[in-house]
Amino acid sequence: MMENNLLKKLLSIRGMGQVITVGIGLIIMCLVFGIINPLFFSPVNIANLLRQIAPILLIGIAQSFVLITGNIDLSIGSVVGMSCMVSATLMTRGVDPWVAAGITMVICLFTGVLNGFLVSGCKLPSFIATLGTMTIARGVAQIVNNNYNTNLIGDGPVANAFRDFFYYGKTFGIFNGIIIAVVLWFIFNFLLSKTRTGRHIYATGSNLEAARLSGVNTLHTVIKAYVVSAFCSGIVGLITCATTGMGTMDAGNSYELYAVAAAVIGGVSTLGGQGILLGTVVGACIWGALANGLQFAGAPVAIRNIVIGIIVVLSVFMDVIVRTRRTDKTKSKTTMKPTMVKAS
Amino acid sequence: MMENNLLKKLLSIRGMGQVITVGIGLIIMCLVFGIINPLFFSPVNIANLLRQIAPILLIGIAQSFVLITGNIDLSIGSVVGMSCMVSATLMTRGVDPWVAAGITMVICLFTGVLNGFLVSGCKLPSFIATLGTMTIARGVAQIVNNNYNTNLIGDGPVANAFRDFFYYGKTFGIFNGIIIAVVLWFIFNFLLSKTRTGRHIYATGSNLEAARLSGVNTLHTVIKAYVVSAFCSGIVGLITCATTGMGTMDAGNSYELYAVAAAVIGGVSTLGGQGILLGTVVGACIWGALANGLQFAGAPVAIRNIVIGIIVVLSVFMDVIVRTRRTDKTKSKTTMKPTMVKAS
Amino acid sequence: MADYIVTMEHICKSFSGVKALDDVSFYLRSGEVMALLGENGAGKSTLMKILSGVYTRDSGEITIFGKKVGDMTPHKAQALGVAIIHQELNMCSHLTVAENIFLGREKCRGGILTDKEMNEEARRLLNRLKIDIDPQTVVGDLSVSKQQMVEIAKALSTDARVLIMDEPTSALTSKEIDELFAIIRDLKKNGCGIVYISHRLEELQYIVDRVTIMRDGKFITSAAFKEITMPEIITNMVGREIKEKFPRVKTKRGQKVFEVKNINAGKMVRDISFELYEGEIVGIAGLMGAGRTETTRAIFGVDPKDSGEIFINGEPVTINCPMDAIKAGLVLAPEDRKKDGLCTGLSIKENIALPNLDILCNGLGVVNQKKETEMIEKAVTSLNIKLSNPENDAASLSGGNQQKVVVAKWLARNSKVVIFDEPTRGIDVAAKVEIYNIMNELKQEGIGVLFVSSEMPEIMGISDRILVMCDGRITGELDQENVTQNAILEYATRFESKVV
Amino acid sequence: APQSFKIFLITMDQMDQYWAGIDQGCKKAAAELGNVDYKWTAPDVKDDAKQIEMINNAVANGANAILLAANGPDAVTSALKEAQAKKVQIIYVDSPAKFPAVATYATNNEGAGKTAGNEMLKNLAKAGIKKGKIGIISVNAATASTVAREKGFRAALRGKGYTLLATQYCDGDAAKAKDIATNYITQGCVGIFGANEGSAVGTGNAIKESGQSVIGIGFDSSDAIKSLIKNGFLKATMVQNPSVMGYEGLKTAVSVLTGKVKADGKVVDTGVSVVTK
Ligand SMILES: Nc1ncnc2c1ncn2[C@@H]1O[C@H](COP(=O)(O)OP(=O)(O)OP(=O)(O)O)[C@@H](O)[C@H]1O
Ligand SMILES: Nc1ncnc2c1ncn2[C@@H]1O[C@H](COP(=O)(O)OP(=O)(O)OP(=O)(O)O)[C@@H](O)[C@H]1O
Ligand SMILES: [Mg+2]
Ligand SMILES: [Mg+2]
Repeated sequence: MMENNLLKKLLSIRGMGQVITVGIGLIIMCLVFGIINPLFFSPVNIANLLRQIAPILLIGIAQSFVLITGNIDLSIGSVVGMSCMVSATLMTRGVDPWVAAGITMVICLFTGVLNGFLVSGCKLPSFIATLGTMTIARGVAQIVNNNYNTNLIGDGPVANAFRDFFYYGKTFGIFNGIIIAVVLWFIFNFLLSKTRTGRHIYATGSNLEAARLSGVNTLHTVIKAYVVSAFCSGIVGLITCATTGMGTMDAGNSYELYAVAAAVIGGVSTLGGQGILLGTVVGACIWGALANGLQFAGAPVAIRNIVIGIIVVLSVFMDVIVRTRRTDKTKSKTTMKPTMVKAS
Repeated sequence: MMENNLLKKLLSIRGMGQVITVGIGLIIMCLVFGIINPLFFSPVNIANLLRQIAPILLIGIAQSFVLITGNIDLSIGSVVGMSCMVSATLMTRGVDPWVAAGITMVICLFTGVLNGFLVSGCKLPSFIATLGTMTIARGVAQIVNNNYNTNLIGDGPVANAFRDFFYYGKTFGIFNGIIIAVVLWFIFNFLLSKTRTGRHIYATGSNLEAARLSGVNTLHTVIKAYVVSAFCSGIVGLITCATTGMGTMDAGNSYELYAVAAAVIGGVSTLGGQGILLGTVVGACIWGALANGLQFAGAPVAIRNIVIGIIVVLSVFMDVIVRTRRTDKTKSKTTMKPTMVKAS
Repeated sequence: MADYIVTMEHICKSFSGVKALDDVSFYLRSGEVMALLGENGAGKSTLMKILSGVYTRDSGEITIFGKKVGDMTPHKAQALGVAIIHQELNMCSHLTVAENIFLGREKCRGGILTDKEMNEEARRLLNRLKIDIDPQTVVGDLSVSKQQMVEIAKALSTDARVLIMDEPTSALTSKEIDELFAIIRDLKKNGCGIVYISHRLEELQYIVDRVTIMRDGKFITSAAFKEITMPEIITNMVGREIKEKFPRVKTKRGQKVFEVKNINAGKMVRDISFELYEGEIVGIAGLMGAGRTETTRAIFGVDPKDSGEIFINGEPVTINCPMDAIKAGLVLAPEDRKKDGLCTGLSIKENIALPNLDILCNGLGVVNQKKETEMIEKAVTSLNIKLSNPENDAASLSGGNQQKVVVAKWLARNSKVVIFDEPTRGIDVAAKVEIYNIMNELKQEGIGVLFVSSEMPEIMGISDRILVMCDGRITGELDQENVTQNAILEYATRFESKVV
Repeated sequence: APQSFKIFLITMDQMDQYWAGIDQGCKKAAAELGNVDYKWTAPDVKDDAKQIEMINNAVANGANAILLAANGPDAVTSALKEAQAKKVQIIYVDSPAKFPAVATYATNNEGAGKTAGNEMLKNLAKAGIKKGKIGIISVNAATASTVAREKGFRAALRGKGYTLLATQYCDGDAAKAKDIATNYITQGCVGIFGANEGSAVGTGNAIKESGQSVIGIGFDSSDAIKSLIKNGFLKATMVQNPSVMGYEGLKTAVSVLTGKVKADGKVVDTGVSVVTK
């Protein structure tokens, strides 16, 4: 009785349908990998797989926030790279890792504010604005240590504490990377689904003008979304730095596209206003499990690209079909020309 | 008198304003490079620079066609890579270069049709649909020669004829690569500005519904634009193959973004319906001259990224300002005249 | 029978299960103007969109010039000589006038567009129609009424023998309307059959030969215009009697709650000053384009103001964005619910809650779900919104109920002043009365109501006081007792200088 | 019955024929030994974080030993520490990391770079060129092996009267390398060093086309490079011995696993051979 109600309530959440469909796909996929190579389900690999999913989940969250406002963030990958390089450079120059991480995050957040301002304040198309910041942030990543990867960030206890905190350490037997991603997911899921800011993000993506007329400060809302995006990307940069123990200039390459894929597979619409972060979890899991599982299955890299491409197209295709069906019924989002005055 | 008229006529072409502004920027940039290193203006470098611009111009044309229909083509870079690998693989397996080129182009054109169909027929957002084909085409590029770059396409007269035709040869003292790009530019510029198809491409990007209701087959129009895009990308792939004399799997990496940049800098709007191919020429020249000129100036690569990012953002910013100003003007112009209030 | 150029028989059309057309038949002769009449949503546009190939019918038969046609497409319709002027503007705003006119049937020689020729032909066409527009202007730069004229010219350029006009005059000036009527008479003489859809019944007498009336997707009657009276037409259209079309309640006028002084914003809002008292409904009347919507937007802080002051309860307030206005107790239900009113894709609940999140959230910005549910339940019952589940997409509601949601958004909070901009646009008669009742309730609660409308009967029926606007200025004020249509019209046409 | 071992080869990516050479060596050894379950994997692009994932996955997949071509010497060390904790034997092939391993079979890249530099000097002297600009094309500044080659090359040419220009990066893209090399030639370079396969191909093609007597020195070998050497457009190329790395690496791994040999961390320079016409 109780469970039944809960189930009903779960199903009534919008976007849950796509999440469940894709979730079933994920389970089937994992089973297939498990059959091909039973080690796929070994505890070591599960822990490992989850740790590999963590950064994808984080950039997925980043992209989801921006996509829901009806925009896109192409700078995610470069911000990851910038965060990795800036923090590592500071550390190799003797700055305390925690201070370095703090400075790095401030720079990343600034990039987020800049993105939001260019898109919402200056009204640049988000694709172009963030294409610009993407190039610039990558440039910063390259120039900060004079166009070289950094040396090791150090082997001292503080550096090791930093590396353990973001990647190598465990808490309650779980890798810290996973814990960080899960905690941030809960925070941002709460922000998106339960708070005023979250509502504003959906409203802005659904109908910017209507949101504005309802008293929503759409400029601030879009900036907030980009700041969340930059925050998550910055954290992934720190995780990458902790993982490799150094700054690499091409860290995070193409992450913005993985992020779009994870979000979209999970049901976040690129047209704005739609999607839930639970979907992003499933999308990130599919992405991570594919990479890991195909390696376990011994498939060459090329096959992986083809499989991933097909999965992306198919999952959006499904989404569009579902949405079209609903749109027909409700006549929403038709591209009516505005306001011809009609006497009645 | 005559020239005055011509000038007036030129200025009256829509989009010419942005082209001229950016063109002046280009000239200034070149002058600066020339002052830093006079060799920049040496005849050898001019010829060379033009040849380096040729592929950028071609992918710029590719992206411009798609952008004008109001969509985007992220698969450009991967199609370049696929074209390069497929043609080279065929040649190393003994297929005549010209036949191989033909087969390759057919495959590329098919990708274009698929893109157009996914976007216009299945109504997938173009960003996602072409993100999918991008991944798939890269996968094909990798798998076609079993995940290896190919051997040399041969040293025989036929292979050399192929390489000369697309890159190394000269006609009337001009590199063939340049001639190919210029000829294709004239053809596609003609197609876009003087033919029915071109008109339909603008109309579809400007207002899809209005175009459809006027009897424009928007599905075919969008497919045609994507086919043009795939054609140009395919040719660039062949040029790359001719340049290196072999197939490299990561040929064309990130070209789709360079293409967006070239088109947008030249005034093509990412919102559709706007832009001329002359602008794309200027955009491609800026892009190419930057890469060449900064090497001559001895600047580090990282600076280039930052400079390019800023140029992209600035040029779109200018475009947006100009467009907003015109809208404002329009608004005040539409002082509506009175009508009878309906008194029923 | 034989001289019908169009016959449509037993046409049915559903949109996802909702029947928009139910066994409708329609006949058109050559050389006649057929008025197609009916309430909003009666199915007029849908029927004509089927004839012009925009929609495909579910069943039924279409015969054009004696030939049965199967599924129509816009292209096929054009080839058959059927042209349509759509109710909504449908122009490619980046293209020029001539390019738009010839869109879809460009003239080519050897595959090359003959732009010069097309420009010339467009110029000749526009001259013939006495439309003063350069064919090489970009359409996006034209005013709405000019765009509408271009649309008409476009339809005429096809040499159509069947011409469908779906509310062509709704955006035209009276001079342009006269020109249009002259054109229609001309076409009639040349044997063209014309379908004319309009809600301006007074226009019919100048051009119409026959009328066909529809209601709720069904064919009701068809008759020669001379043989049917206007009251008969209206009864057939509405199909029911509305007892009290404009319910009015009496309240005592209270304190001054709202005052606007010398507001200027752009060209359409010039030196606007007025005041509003508790428990009063003030109507704002005016011709289309008088600047009423712009005025409300400027007051509400949507568009920037150049100058002016606003007082609420005698206190000056600064309003630079809608949030300022909402905080000060001033709300606006905007004119265009699709564009400005609703977030489609979000639930009904979320739409209603959106402007009230400041009330519904705790200090940390977390939405109180319980309070939210209560608020929505209250709004739904008090406005009698018909819905199955407040979690459903707002777009799943019918137009009238969507409009109620737009209104409901603003009633959940204790505002002092409520502005309604064309709240009854596009909704049926019964729903209209419900909206009037809501306004009356607000009035009784002592809230100041500002009511913008283009419909004279309703503005005269509901308002206690009427302000009339012309050309961005307030040109007159009328009390409920001494208001007449002529008085309103007189003020509404007080232009400063003669507008060309 | 003899024990069976699971051994993985993890390279930087799967793009170059060079990696296939290592793979072939491994396969040969595996076939000779017969009790080895051998697999080759790699990230889709050169990326430290991704290579770390590959290592973790291989450990989870039950690896007894990993032959690793480290993308960066520092980045993977912690992952290797984790692997060692799970009793996985590490052997470096091609590029070592800064973590003690069973053995290293690699090219001394800095030394190879020096050899390349000396080849350059030799050829310049032969051509009677005493001064002038020399350009260097490399993959990117992030790949340790090519950075080391560059370092060695520069060391060899230091103080010899030539001007070394700023290194340009082509991301391994032979077409981009061709553009860069052409620009160098226009600037009047007398010699160009292409520090990997793609760079070398681009350099050779540019020289071939220019028709000038620019000295081109390459690194690695492929079909295209062989042809360029044969026709004199590249004077020399440094050829590594990937197959030896793979063969010796895998054999050592099995010897250590079976306890026949003790891990001593020996570093074997598999050497480069200078290939000329
Ligand atoms: N594309 C569509 N999808 C779903 N329903 C539609 C669509 N177009 C029209 N309808 C529905 O069909 C019915 C008839 O609409 P139609 O536009 O034909 O009315 P109309 O008589 O032209 O009204 P108006 O006077 O307001 O123009 C309405 O209930 C409308 O909601
Ligand atoms: N369909 C439309 N598309 C674009 N702009 C429009 C449209 N309708 C009106 N406008 C703009 O609105 C301006 C004035 O109209 P406004 O809506 O303020 O007048 P109004 O008095 O409120 O009349 P109504 O509300 O009846 O249209 C016009 O100058 C015009 O620019
Ligand atoms: Mg209608
Ligand atoms: Mg209005």
